[in-house]
Amino acid sequence: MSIPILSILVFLPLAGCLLLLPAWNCRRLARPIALVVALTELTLALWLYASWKGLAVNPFPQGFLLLEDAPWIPAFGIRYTLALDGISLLMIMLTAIVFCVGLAVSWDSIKERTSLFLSMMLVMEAGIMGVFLALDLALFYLFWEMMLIPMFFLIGIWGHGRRLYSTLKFFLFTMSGSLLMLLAIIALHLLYAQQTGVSSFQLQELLKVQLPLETQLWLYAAFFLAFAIKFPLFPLHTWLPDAHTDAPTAGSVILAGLLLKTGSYALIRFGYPLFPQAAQMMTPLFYSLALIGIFYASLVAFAQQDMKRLIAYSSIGHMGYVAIGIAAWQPVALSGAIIQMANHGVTTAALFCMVGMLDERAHTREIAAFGGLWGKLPLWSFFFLLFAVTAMGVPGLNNFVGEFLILAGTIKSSPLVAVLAFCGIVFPLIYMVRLVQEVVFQKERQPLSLNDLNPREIGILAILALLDIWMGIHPAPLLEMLHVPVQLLTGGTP
Amino acid sequence: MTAEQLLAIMPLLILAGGSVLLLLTGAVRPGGYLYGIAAACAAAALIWSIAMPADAVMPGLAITSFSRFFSVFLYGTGLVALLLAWEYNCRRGITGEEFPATLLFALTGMGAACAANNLVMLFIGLESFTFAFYIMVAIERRSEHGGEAGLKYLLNGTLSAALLSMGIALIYCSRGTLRLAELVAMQVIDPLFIAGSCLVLLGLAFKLSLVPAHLWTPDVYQGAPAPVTALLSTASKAASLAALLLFIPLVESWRGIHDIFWMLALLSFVSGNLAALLQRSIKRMLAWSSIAQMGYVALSLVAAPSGGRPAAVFYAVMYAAAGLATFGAVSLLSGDHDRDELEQYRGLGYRNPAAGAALAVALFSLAGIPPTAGFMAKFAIFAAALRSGETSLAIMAILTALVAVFFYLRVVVTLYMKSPEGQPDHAPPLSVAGMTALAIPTLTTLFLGIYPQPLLELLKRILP
Amino acid sequence: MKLYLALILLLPLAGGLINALIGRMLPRKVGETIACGVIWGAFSCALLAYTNFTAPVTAEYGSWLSTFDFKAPIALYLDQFSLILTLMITFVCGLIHLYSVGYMGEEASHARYFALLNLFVFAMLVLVLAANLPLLYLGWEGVGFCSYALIGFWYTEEKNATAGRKAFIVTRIGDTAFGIAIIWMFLLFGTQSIAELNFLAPLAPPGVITVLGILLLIGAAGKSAQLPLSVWLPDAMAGPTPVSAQIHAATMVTAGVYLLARMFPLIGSSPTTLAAIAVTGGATAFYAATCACAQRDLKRILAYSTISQIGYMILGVGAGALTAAGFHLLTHAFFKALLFLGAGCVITALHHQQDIFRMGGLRGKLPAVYWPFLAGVLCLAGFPLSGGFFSKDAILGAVFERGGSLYTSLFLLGLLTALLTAFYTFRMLFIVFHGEADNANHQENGERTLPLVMTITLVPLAILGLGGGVLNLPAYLGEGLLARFFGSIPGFGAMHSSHMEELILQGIAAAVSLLGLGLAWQRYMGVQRSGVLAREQAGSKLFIFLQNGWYLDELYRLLFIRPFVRLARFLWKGVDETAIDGALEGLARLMGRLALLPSAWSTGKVATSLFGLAGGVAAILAYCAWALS
Amino acid sequence: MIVPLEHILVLAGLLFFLGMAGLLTWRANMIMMLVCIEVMLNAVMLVAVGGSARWGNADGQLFAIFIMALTSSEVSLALAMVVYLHRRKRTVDTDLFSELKG
Repeated sequence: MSIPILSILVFLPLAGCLLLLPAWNCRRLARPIALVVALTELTLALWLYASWKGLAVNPFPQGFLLLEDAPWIPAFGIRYTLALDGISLLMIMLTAIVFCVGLAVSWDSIKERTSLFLSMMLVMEAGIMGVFLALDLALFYLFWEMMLIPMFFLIGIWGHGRRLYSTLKFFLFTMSGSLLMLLAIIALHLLYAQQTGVSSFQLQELLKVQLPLETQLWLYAAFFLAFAIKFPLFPLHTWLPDAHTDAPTAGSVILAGLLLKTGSYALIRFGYPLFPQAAQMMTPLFYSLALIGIFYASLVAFAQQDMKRLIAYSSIGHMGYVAIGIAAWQPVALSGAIIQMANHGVTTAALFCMVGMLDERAHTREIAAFGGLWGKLPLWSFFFLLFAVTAMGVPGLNNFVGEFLILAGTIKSSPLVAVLAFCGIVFPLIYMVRLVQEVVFQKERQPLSLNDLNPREIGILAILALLDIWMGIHPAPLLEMLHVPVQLLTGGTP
Repeated sequence: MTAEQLLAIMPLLILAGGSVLLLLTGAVRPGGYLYGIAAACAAAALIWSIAMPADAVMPGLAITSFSRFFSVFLYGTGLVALLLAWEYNCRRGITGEEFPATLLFALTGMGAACAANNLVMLFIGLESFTFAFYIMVAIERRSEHGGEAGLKYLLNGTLSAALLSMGIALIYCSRGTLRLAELVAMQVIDPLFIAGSCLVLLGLAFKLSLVPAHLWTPDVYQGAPAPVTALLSTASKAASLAALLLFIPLVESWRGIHDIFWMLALLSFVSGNLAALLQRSIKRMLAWSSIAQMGYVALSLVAAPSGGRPAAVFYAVMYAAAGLATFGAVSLLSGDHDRDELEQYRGLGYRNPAAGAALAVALFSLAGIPPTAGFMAKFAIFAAALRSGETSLAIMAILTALVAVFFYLRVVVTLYMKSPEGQPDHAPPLSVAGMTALAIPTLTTLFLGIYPQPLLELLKRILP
Repeated sequence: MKLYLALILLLPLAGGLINALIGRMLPRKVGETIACGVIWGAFSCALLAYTNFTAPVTAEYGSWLSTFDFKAPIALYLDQFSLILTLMITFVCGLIHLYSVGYMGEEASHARYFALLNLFVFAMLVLVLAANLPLLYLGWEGVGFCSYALIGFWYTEEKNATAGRKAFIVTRIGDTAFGIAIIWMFLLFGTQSIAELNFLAPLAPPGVITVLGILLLIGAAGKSAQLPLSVWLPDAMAGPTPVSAQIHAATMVTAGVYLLARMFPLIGSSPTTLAAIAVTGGATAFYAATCACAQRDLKRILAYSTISQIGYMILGVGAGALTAAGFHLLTHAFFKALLFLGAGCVITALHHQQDIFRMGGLRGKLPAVYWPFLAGVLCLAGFPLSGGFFSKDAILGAVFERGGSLYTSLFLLGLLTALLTAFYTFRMLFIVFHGEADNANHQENGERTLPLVMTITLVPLAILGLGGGVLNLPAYLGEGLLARFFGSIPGFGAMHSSHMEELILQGIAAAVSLLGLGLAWQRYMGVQRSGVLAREQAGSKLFIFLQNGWYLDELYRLLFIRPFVRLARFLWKGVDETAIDGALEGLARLMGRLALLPSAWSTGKVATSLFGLAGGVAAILAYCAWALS
Repeated sequence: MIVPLEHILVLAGLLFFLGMAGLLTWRANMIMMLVCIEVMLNAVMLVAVGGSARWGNADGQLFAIFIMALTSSEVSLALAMVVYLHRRKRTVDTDLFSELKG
């Protein structure tokens, strides 16, 4: 294909930022521009989805559907390599959708410095797209760090509560992991250069490097730390509740929907393939952290008073299942983990949207302030119940698909973990049911005069709800899309 | 002197001549236009250096691609500093001819230092621009702290000059020559030579403000006028780095040099980053951070044998761009008094978007976050450090870099995330000169962050 | 057949979706018509399926979860057992839907109500018809959700919402065990299809089968409210009465029995599992019967009786008498739905009064309710020749047949339970319908007239309940229809016992039932009636103990809920905020302290910096001396 | 060569460190500090001239002359600074100029 569609995906949002400049002080013009850019991205992503089977006929090496490669900084051996396979395609679609949702949900709520906000969103979209597409480790790292800056501003400028504390905490946490990863990336590059005399950061090249186990362990530890913080795994998770709680709605949506996924994605794409033995050795640690996370986060979520915080903690628990699915490194579990990344992205994004909408109306997120919303906000409550039920993992909705596949796969490599993790499935139900009961049901606790959802909000939620249901009932096309990459990753032939 | 030699040293002549010319015209008719002349001189020297790539060797000076690169770099820095100072000084009534003349003189010294081919010329070049800085630091007579800063810089500077000259004298005693080329050829280790070299290194460490010769830095940076600080923290350091790069080959075969740089680097980035953590004065914070940044430069010099030199210079270029932008923003945002307290920057990113953005980009660059030059520079030095097996030093460097992220971001937080309540707004609007002076380093920072390849290639070519 | 099966499922689903999405905008009548119509449509399809039924069929409609070796398509499996259950579910639910039109006549959120009711039927049918376990699990969880939402239908009362929550959570605990069993079976057999699993079962080691069986039992216990997960069902009565009838009596709560029966070829090979199942069933039957004797809330009596009757069914499964269990499941569905609907009539008539001590003497006032209710009571009490009599007796007979000390004692326990059942059933009947009316209550409000649709639905149920026995008459009266029909399903083999033995057993059962009737008559119809009632209202210790369900709730609150809440709080405040964040803050403070070290050197005096340089000279020269020596 | 190089070096070293010691201790008077620096630079010149004598070339002497030039200019500047500082604080005690710290 002659059109560099992957580069367009990455750079279109940046171009969108430039488009915003003329309309910088005109909010009415800036918002549609940004939305159009995001929608174009979505169209591109959907177009890729529609045509992936055609592309799969003549795949690039390693089963990639598309590959764009050009020298970038030969002095360092860094190339500009973007590639697309089923996994990244799923993530790209998720990114495009979540950004559209993020822009739409903050359509009215961001009243100050709108253009700055929009440009930050677009820059972040570019960064996240880049993370999901980059195949050169240095390029990947560049995008990995680049997406932090807009999020930093997003929380810091448009956040609530202790936003400065939260945004700094978020930034420092993620930086601390990724800086060590940078060293590990460079070290890997140098080892490869030593062995082959060629200087490269490309994944396909680096995969050929022969590493002694001890080196592998050290390097993998550095990668793992970076990804574990993003995941986030217990006990590296404390940035997340703060960041989520204090971020603006769009920030939380993107944080939960996408940023957490970059960690798991990178672990699948880079961590495990690069350091297979080390990853194997660290699996018990990974399992135990994930399991602790599941139980711990669910318990803590139960104790929360703030709706957003509750959902934030629930994210940690749900991501624990993704972690288990990756740790199992088994085709079914891995497919489940990947699909669960998308599922969780959609569901949690929806929940954060909903809390944001409520917050805009009531100016509080305290659970204790609400009650009996079913009577006052029937539509809101309907959607909230739907998404809550999804988060509980009720079959027929998407979270179940991911979690069930993860557990069904995991039991093949580690029955005990699978059984324990399955026990953890009770907990999301407990805290979600509590949340739903105290907010949606019961009697009104404070007299609040609230308006129900407007058409824009209904549209957002309806799309997310349809996605939830579609991915819950008919995940087969997505699973089919993941089949080849997962098989390649887990050591099979396509 | 042949025509070619004349062509080669023309930039130096332009600068020196410009300096004299300014002194003369200034005596007749002082005024802001003098800055224009100075800027024109600097620009002429800069353009000449780029456009007339003539190599020449003459007694004391050797114009090579190395020196031309540094000249371009230093003159560019000087030009930006002049543009910054233009507005700043005029606002404060420093309209005399002495400032632009001294600045041009300093540039002459720097140009000489990086083109030196013997130690005397190196010494003269270094001392002449340091001398110029003694004047510029204390040039604002109304300033509260200018005098104190001048005093500190002067005393430390003369002591370091004494150390440097003693070192050179000892080397001479031991080798019998001051020509760099001859010295490089003689790789015999004897105590006198080593002692001399160490003193030279320490003298240069003062100029680069590496620990333990760093304690003047925060005081002088804080007390000096912001544009002077901008130049002092960038050009002065870059020229000293050039001198260091010229000097290092002399002692490279001695293993001890590695250990010395190792210690200098470690102490510098640890203490610099830690001390910057709690500073309330932005200039002071930047001063401590510059100590740390120079520590990173030293880190890449530790790895000099395995390709650390290009990394060091790249880092210096990045730091120069960032330093010019940060101190430049500080000077442009300062009214009658220097805007020095961090709290005075609350919400300034919105009231003065250009300066705020420049400051933020520069801070991100200093923190090493992509897509800025700082990231590429860190990438380069860590790659160099790991290649030469300095893993533990690299890990410590990266951990302190994490600490640094905090205090750089604190400024960004103040700029964009705190409301400017109760802050009287004295932020002056930016002039064209100011805008240009901010735009050049900022664009450089971004360009080098996205496409550093040309510069890296150039550096690989000119540095052995 | 494929079409019928699809329609059976799709009709209720469509009805539910229509009511959920646009129900608010539709006129009430339309919504009600759609809701009832789809269920009766499903029933018609089920009838068509029945008439066309020749042999078990599997119908696959598409892929659901399938990746690599994990395959769980959207596939339905229809055999005799699921066919009969489908018929029963669509029929009973159809009646209850009709009844609801009357019962919920004044309810504003009718759309939500009917949507959930329809969705429930859909989920229940998925559960029954699923060809593989994940799909079954979908139905399983789906009914759980609908039950949750319907129990808390009147959500403004905290009590109702809490009851729904409790039901959801407790059943989810059981579901988890079921889920673990599912993935474990995937590990063992590599398939999810129920038929294949049952076929492959002999390949697995017996120990594993036992564990799988126990896991399935826990799952079943959760859904079917067996000990120790029985606590949710009495509270579930907070929902509207038709909901109680449909979900918490006739259909959903029997899902556990269905599951165990379905998987019987797999689990039946382990005697330990069977014993565990039987003990659970027997113990629950007895436990719930004792509790039912002391309840004063009409619906709670029925709830405990449901638990108890399902205990019988589970006991039957444990005894290997699947046909008997299925038979009891059917008759129970009819007469328990009947009882609940009758109770609903009473409650409606008395303006949502549920306390039986505030009732009395309703026989004259509500004759249209009394007679069907009486039919239900006879069935529940196992009155000779009623449907309940035959089905319950089939189970007890099977248990007796098994022999051995365990099963014999379970048989005796079952008889004792039967006695209690008869007693509390007639106690309920006598207190509610006989005796004197509670004048204060009645005069205040007067009775509401009942819509015809409510009372009319009782009639078919009463007929089916009373005559249910003919579905599977004991062998001495001819071969049972069900036994013949189910005969070919694996695991449903007929029990063989001599006619004489069977007759004796039925005689004993009849006697027990009559004895219970007598006791109740003596206590509540005789002269002591008013005294007994007063004493019961005051409540003795034993009475209170039984009334509170042996304080099982309190026990769980003490053992699980309170530690859970405390632990959650501790983990949040103690670990998350204090330990982890505290450690980080400590690190930050440490950094702050360390930051003072280098800046302490910057004293402001120029001499210090000169000292620094001089110190540097000393150090570097010392190093040189050391390095060169 | 009449005097051995070692002797010159020892003398110069003594002078140098004396100067440095004086610089560090005499901080109450800035003028004396400047004098001490002069002493140090004189030691440097001594070494340079000594080296010149050892190797028989003029480079060292040239260097010494440059240092002289540098010294004189530095002293002139320093004295101007002394005057300026004295005018501000009426003292030449360097320890009193310690407002910038931390």
